[in-house]
Amino acid sequence: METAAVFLPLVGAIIAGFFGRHIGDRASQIVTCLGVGSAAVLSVPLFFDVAVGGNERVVNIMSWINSGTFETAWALRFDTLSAVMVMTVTCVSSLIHVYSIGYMSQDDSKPRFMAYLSLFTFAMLMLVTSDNLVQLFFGWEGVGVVSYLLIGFWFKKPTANAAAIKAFVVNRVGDFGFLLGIFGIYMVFDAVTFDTVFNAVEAHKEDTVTFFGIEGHALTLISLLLFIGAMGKSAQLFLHTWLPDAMEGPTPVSALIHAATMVTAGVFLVARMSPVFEYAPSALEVVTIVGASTAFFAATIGCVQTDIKRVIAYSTCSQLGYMFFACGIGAYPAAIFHLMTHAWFKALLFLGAGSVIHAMSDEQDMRKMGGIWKHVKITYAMMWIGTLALVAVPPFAGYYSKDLVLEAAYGAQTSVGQYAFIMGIAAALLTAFYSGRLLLLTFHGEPRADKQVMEHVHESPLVMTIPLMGLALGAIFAGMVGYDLFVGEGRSEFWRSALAVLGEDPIEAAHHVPAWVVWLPMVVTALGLGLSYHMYMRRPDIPGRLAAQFPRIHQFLLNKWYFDELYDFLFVRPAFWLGNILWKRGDEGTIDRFGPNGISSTIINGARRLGAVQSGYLYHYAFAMIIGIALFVSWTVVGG
Amino acid sequence: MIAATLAFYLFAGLAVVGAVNVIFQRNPVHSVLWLIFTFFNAAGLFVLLGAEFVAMILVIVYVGAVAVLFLFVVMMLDINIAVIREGFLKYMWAGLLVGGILLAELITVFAAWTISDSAEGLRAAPTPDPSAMSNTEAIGQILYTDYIYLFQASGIILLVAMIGSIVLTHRTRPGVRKQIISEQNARRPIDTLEIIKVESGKGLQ
Amino acid sequence: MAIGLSHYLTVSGILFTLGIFGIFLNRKNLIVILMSIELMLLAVNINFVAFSSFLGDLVGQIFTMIVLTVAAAEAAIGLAIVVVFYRARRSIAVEDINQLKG
Amino acid sequence: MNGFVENLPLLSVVTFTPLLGVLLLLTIRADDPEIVARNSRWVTLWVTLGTFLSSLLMWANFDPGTADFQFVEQAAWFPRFGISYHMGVDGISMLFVILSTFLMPICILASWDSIKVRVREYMISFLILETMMIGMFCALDMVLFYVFFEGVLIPMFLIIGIWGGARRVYAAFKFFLYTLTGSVLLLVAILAMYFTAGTTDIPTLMTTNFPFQIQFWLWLGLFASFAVKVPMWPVHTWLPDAHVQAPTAGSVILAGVLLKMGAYGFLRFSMPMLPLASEYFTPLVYGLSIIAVIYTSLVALAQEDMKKLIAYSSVAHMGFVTVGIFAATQQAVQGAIYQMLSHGVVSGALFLCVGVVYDRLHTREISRYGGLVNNMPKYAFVFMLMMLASVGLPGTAGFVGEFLILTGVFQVNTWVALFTATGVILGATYMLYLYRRVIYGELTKEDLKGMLDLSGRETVIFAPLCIVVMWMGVYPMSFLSVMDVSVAKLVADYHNALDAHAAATGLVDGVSLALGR
Amino acid sequence: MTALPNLTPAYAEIFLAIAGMALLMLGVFRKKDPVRGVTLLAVLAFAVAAVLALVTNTPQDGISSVTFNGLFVVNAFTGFSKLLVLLGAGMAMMLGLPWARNEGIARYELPVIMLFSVLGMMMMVSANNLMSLYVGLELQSLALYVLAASNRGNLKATEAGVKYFVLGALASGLLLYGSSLIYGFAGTTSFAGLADALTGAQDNVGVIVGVVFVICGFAFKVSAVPFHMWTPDVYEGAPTPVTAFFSVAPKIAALCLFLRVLVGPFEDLMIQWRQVLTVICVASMLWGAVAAIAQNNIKRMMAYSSISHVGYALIGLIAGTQDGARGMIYYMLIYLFMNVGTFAVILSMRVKGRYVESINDLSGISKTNPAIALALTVLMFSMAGIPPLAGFFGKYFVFAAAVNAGLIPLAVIGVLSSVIGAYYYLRLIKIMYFDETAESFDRPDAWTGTVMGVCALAVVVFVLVPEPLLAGADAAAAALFQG
Repeated sequence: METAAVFLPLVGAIIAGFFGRHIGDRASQIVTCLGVGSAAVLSVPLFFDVAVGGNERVVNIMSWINSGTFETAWALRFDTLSAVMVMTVTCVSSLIHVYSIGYMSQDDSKPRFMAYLSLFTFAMLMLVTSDNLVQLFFGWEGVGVVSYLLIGFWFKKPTANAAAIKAFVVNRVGDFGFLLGIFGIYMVFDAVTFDTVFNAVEAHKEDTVTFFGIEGHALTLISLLLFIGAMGKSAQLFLHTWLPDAMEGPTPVSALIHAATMVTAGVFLVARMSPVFEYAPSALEVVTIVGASTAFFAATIGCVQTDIKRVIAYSTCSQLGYMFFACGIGAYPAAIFHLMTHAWFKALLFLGAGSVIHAMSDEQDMRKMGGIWKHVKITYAMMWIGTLALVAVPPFAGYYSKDLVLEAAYGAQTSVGQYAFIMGIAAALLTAFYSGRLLLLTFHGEPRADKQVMEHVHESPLVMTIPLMGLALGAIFAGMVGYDLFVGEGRSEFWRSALAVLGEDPIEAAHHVPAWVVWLPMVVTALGLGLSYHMYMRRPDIPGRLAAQFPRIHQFLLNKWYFDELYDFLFVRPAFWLGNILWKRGDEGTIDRFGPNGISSTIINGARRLGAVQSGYLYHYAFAMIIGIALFVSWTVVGG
Repeated sequence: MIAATLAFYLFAGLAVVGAVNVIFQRNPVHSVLWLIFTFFNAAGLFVLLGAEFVAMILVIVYVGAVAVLFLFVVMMLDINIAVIREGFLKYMWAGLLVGGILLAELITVFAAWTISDSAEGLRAAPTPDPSAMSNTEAIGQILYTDYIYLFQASGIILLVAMIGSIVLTHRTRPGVRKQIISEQNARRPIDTLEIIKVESGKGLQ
Repeated sequence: MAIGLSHYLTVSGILFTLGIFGIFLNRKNLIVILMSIELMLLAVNINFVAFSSFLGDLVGQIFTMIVLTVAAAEAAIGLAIVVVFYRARRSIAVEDINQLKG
Repeated sequence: MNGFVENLPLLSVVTFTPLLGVLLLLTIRADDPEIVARNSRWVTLWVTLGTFLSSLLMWANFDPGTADFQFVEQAAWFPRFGISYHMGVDGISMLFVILSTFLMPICILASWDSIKVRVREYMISFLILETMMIGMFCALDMVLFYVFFEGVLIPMFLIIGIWGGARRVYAAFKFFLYTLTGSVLLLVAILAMYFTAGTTDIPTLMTTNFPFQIQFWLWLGLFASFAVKVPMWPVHTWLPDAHVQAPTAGSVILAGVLLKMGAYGFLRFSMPMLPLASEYFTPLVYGLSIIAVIYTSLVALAQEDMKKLIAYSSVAHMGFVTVGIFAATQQAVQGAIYQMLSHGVVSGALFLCVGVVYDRLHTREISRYGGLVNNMPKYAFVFMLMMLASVGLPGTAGFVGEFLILTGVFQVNTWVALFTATGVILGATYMLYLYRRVIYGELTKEDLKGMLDLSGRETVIFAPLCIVVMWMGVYPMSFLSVMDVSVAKLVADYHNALDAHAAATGLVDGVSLALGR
Repeated sequence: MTALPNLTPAYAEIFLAIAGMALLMLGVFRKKDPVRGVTLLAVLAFAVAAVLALVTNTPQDGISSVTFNGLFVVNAFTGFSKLLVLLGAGMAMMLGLPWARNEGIARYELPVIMLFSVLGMMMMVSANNLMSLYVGLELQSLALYVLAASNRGNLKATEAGVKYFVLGALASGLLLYGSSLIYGFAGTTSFAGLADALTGAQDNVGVIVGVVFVICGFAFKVSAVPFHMWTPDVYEGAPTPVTAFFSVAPKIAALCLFLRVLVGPFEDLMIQWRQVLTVICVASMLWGAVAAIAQNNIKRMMAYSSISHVGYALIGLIAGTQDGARGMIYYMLIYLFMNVGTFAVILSMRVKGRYVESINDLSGISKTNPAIALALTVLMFSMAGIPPLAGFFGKYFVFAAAVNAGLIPLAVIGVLSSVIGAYYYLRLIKIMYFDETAESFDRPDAWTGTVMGVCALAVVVFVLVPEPLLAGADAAAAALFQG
């Protein structure tokens, strides 16, 4: 059952990918949906068996890389953490599969798309069920590649191709850290299997190592390296630039990858490695700060973006920040809880946005929307549900998880915790604002699209709206249902050893924070929503005037804090420039010029000169002989 | 003793003068004559050294054969008196330098010439007492016995020189009428004579 | 001053050097070069005879005779070559011998 | 295992079967060049397949449980010089033999249509090349090794020069003279070894303790040759030229096997025979390798010629290999060998990919392509797979080697691992960039529109490559377990030698102590 | 009346001398086409002489036997050397026959002269005394002068003759002068005596100068730098079969004699002659390799190539050990086949009945004359020293000797210059295979084809069965150091 749950999507992907052309579009869609769907169906009993029933296990498939003491195997690890992830992933993914049937109905390479989606699901499942770091890395890279493929799915668009490469390369930067982290783990623990590592972590807690000339606490250094990987995948500050660009892919991709699953892999990694992170408090502080900063930073950008998907993308980025700082303060259950709820409502938002785009004839710019709510009522309703969940209005899912995260941050009673709390509150305000802005701009007000488009605005087919409704159910109830299990009183029985917390449990602290801390998020949310209503419904001229008044700030935000430009200037252009220089000046201008070509031309010159010595005149020849003998005789007489 | 010394310097000096002239004479005929002159003086030195047979051979072979050959060729080729061409002096200085160094070194070496201690015992053919046996006889004693190999080999060398010279220079001139005795002897009447019966009244047609 | 071995050797050395000179300083004609070669061989002969005399060994004189014989043969061959060259080139000026080079 | 196989001089059979093929080819008599060409192709294909099968037979009978040389054959050759015909394989060399024999039929198939002139000569060159390559990996005598090592130059020179591209003459000469220059110094080192140790027998030399002073010079001699072959920076410049100008199959063999010869030399000679010098020069190797990885990756980024780009990527990948070898830990060395094997398959396949489009359009300029996925989906898939393997995606062949190397190196020197690992990022960049420019985008160019997807023959070429690439990524143990014991012995011997030396000189060698575990 | 000297050891030479004279007579008195008959008989005579040399030069009693009052010696070394000389000469003569017919220079005297030249070489090789050395040397040289100029109507040939003659005479003058100085010091000309007398003569400048002169004379004969200047011109100018002959027989003979003299009588002066020879050797290797690159005439290129090869062979000599001697003999053995084979190819370069010599005439012949191209390719790779061809092993053996003698720098220079050398050998292959076809060659005649095939095959199969060839060379080297 466990194995089937993981590998069924792969089977679907292979069938659709290799034989899609032969079996046809419809069959490919059915096969992949069946694959993922049955995995989802299987995942539910699995979840109950493993998480609730406490039946943790590791399924060994076969050995993978063994070399000396280095051993990894293909193995599936099922504990609460992976069970939660498997269920979330397969459920969300199967809904998105179904949705894609409708959304991609106009596309002419449907089997390929479906195959990618399934393949992605498989990779994600491998990631979450891995029982060692290397297999985790396999899944990690696997999702990276599939996301590359999916972002670049419309390969004819140059922007899509560029975005795909960017996603992969930026992720690689993160992977670079991740890899080094794995090496560090192996160096310290002589193993990369989770169980072995976690069992030994106590023994190695005081170890120091020297990495890159820095002598330091081993676990801290390792944790930081791993976190670099997590930052890359989860689009945290500095390595976030790929995520908004990734919106070049089809919307279901954005929903699946850039909201629900893949980007959460970083959070998952930190949670998975919590036994190690727990022994590295300074690393955790870094996690908290980065997470908190990202939460705020991404939210600021989200406020000014005009592309509907980009707004949601930045929102994702921001929400991931929440999850990270939750991890950073040790509230792993809260992080995972938020991860889970976020998967539902963010997928819902994306798919809803996709539905809007579908309705608007592939228009993504919110400035060209507005006033369509009457035409797309179901979508409209779904978007509202998603938004309410996102901005954490009770009793929607986000409320349970996000508020808990904030409370935990406050409850941590540390300075970084306070920082996280403040940033989280600020981000919550902004979240409410841009979410409201999104809804208002899209659905309300005067229609800004041209007539032709408006005439074609229509509700999406059932195959798209039903998954929306499914997700909406999750967005509404996931928080309520999961609260007790994940972060309630029974949480330690639920998580068991899957998540480790050293010292005081921050969740416990979160349950005992002052009342104002509990209410504050709701207040700022209301504030944000109100502000957006004010600015975009009542006084639609304000945004323009604000932008005119503070052009710099607006530009700064609009240009995403100029990160792309900075990286372009710092890395991309120098790399190409350097490549060219090294090639033309280095290889051709120096090595070849003075090396082979230089030597050979010297020799050829020498040959000509020797040819000139061979003048053809007898007396020259004789003279050469005489000089020779005179030389040798002199040498003998004088020197010898 | 003095006479011998004087004779040495005379012969040696004249030989050197002759050699210089061989090289620097413009007219090749003169060069040849100077060469003969040098040879005569060298022969004189040989006599002083007690090698009269070799001295005679030198005169006979060189003056009698080689030098005449040279003269013959010089005359046959009818070579004009050459003019000294440009660049000669430039090379001469370089040449003089190298040659001078070489000569100086050789003379230095010769000035302190020593003979191996074992040389005496290693002699293959010690010179017999001149009073007992003349130089010519002594050479004759060994040349055809101990050194028969060299003698024969020299013969082959001369043979090769002969064949070589002929191969190189001999030309069959098509236009020259030569008497070929064998052909004359082999000539038969039937090859050349045709007997024709002349019918009377018609004559030969 | 008694005339010793060194004197003869010096004479031969001078003749030898002159012979060498004749070969590479000569621009006039080939025949003089051949004569220079004869001079070199003469120098060698003087050496041999001188050594023969001072060592009291007849081998030197035998060697001289061989050299003489060979020198004669060499002269013959040399002159023959000069003649064929002259026939082909219509000149025996040393500077005209420069078809082959490089 | 039956007696027949045991009594068979299996290595000689594998090595010289291609030469029999040459004789067969020479017997082809026909007036029509077309018929000669066709017969030559088929004969060569069957011969190479036969060789491959016999090498598989060798694999089947190989005992991975021992580090000793197996299938050993020995016969007198130049007894006066102590040179014998000594053949044998261990876990390190055996897989290279398989790699060579595996790639060869693929090369023949790849040349099926693209080589139109002098087909018979072409096939003869390849068969001779195969003999040389296999022989080199099997040789257990240094002179015998050298004979094969250098002998490779002859067919390769002709292959590049006769059937190569526009600047083939320059490339062929550069290739030949560059590698020859390195190799002759190896020859001198071999001679010096012979006179120090009194033999050229490799197993014997492995147990010989050369004094450090001698090791120092011998190592440099060996290095001169192997570094050029690998190629290491800065003696790599022959490679792009040779690759670009060589015909497709030539590039495949160049990248697939010939580049391995240098690294194999390090493994077979430098490390076990000259451990002290190897350790002494390790920083040099690290430095050059790191430069190679970063420098050539950047250069690859700037390339406008597909083959040149892949050629530069080969240099970078081989930089990983040299780092791995000299890190001298079990993982690093195994990773290096694995990387060589996988690079052999992957870069070979990438060159074949270039060859596919080159056969159709006769240009390798990247800008002349674009949007090929539209009409060549199968091709795009294969290219994608190989590109990802080259990038080192887990689950493909490229990952295992790279990962093991870095794991091993990290244990020894974190800085080196750090810099080397940047190659992972840069590698992804230039490969994806290449892929994007060639495969993705709109199909706008007129002449591209008529291009057909992979033909049946091409599918047959790529299918085994794809399978192997996946297999090597998913279940590397089938290869790793073969070399496991041999590598363990190599590494252990190496460190033992260092320790013994340290003990003898009274110096405590930090590195080897740290690795004593 | 002294007893008749023991003629047994010299049977081969005596036979050859008599055969030469008999053939001369035959040529004179045979009316119709004497050339063919004389040539074939001369080859036959070589074969008989080779057999005789093989039999007589392996003395039953042991090391070597001496006759003619100690002037003449035979042992395994001389036997092997003679074998090489006869082999080279025989093949060159076979190449000459079709050439003479095609060029219309059918003169029966030339094979006879060549035969006498070979006789001179054999006498040289067997010389045991400075005098016998000199007569042998002169016999071969005089014959060679004639051969060089034998195409007397041709300006280039006569010029080659003139140059060769003048410089050759100068060289033999140097050699003689050196001999006289040595004689003057040691009081003897016999090698055995010299070996005695020169023991402890390291300080005597006079005798060392003499040795230097002798070395320079030899250096001329083997065409080593800086006494090599005649080589390119003579190789280019002389008729091609004669060049083929030049490039092997006299060179091998001179080298073998050189070796015998240096490790025999001059052995105790090794430190002195080694310095001089090292300079000569290095200069030869490099000069030959570099200068050949600029050549366009294939014969000229081969001249430089031979200069370079002599440099390699001298490495073995400089080592001065039995290993070195062995290496040098191996080298000459292999060089013999490579060179004769190459000249066979050069003699196949005929376009419409006319011989061509430019390297560019080879362009594209791999298409028109694949067999010739293949043969030349094999030979060129072998010359470049690329395994598994024989040329590699030749180099291997001399470099091995050098390394063994501690002359690693020399070996390094050697291998590097072989890389330079590889360039021009490759250039020929490039022209044949990579360039476009110019004109195809006429079909080579049977003689040339056979020689070419045999040589190319020898170069290829050497790697498989080196033993028979090397066994003889080995015994030869051993004899040299025992005797």
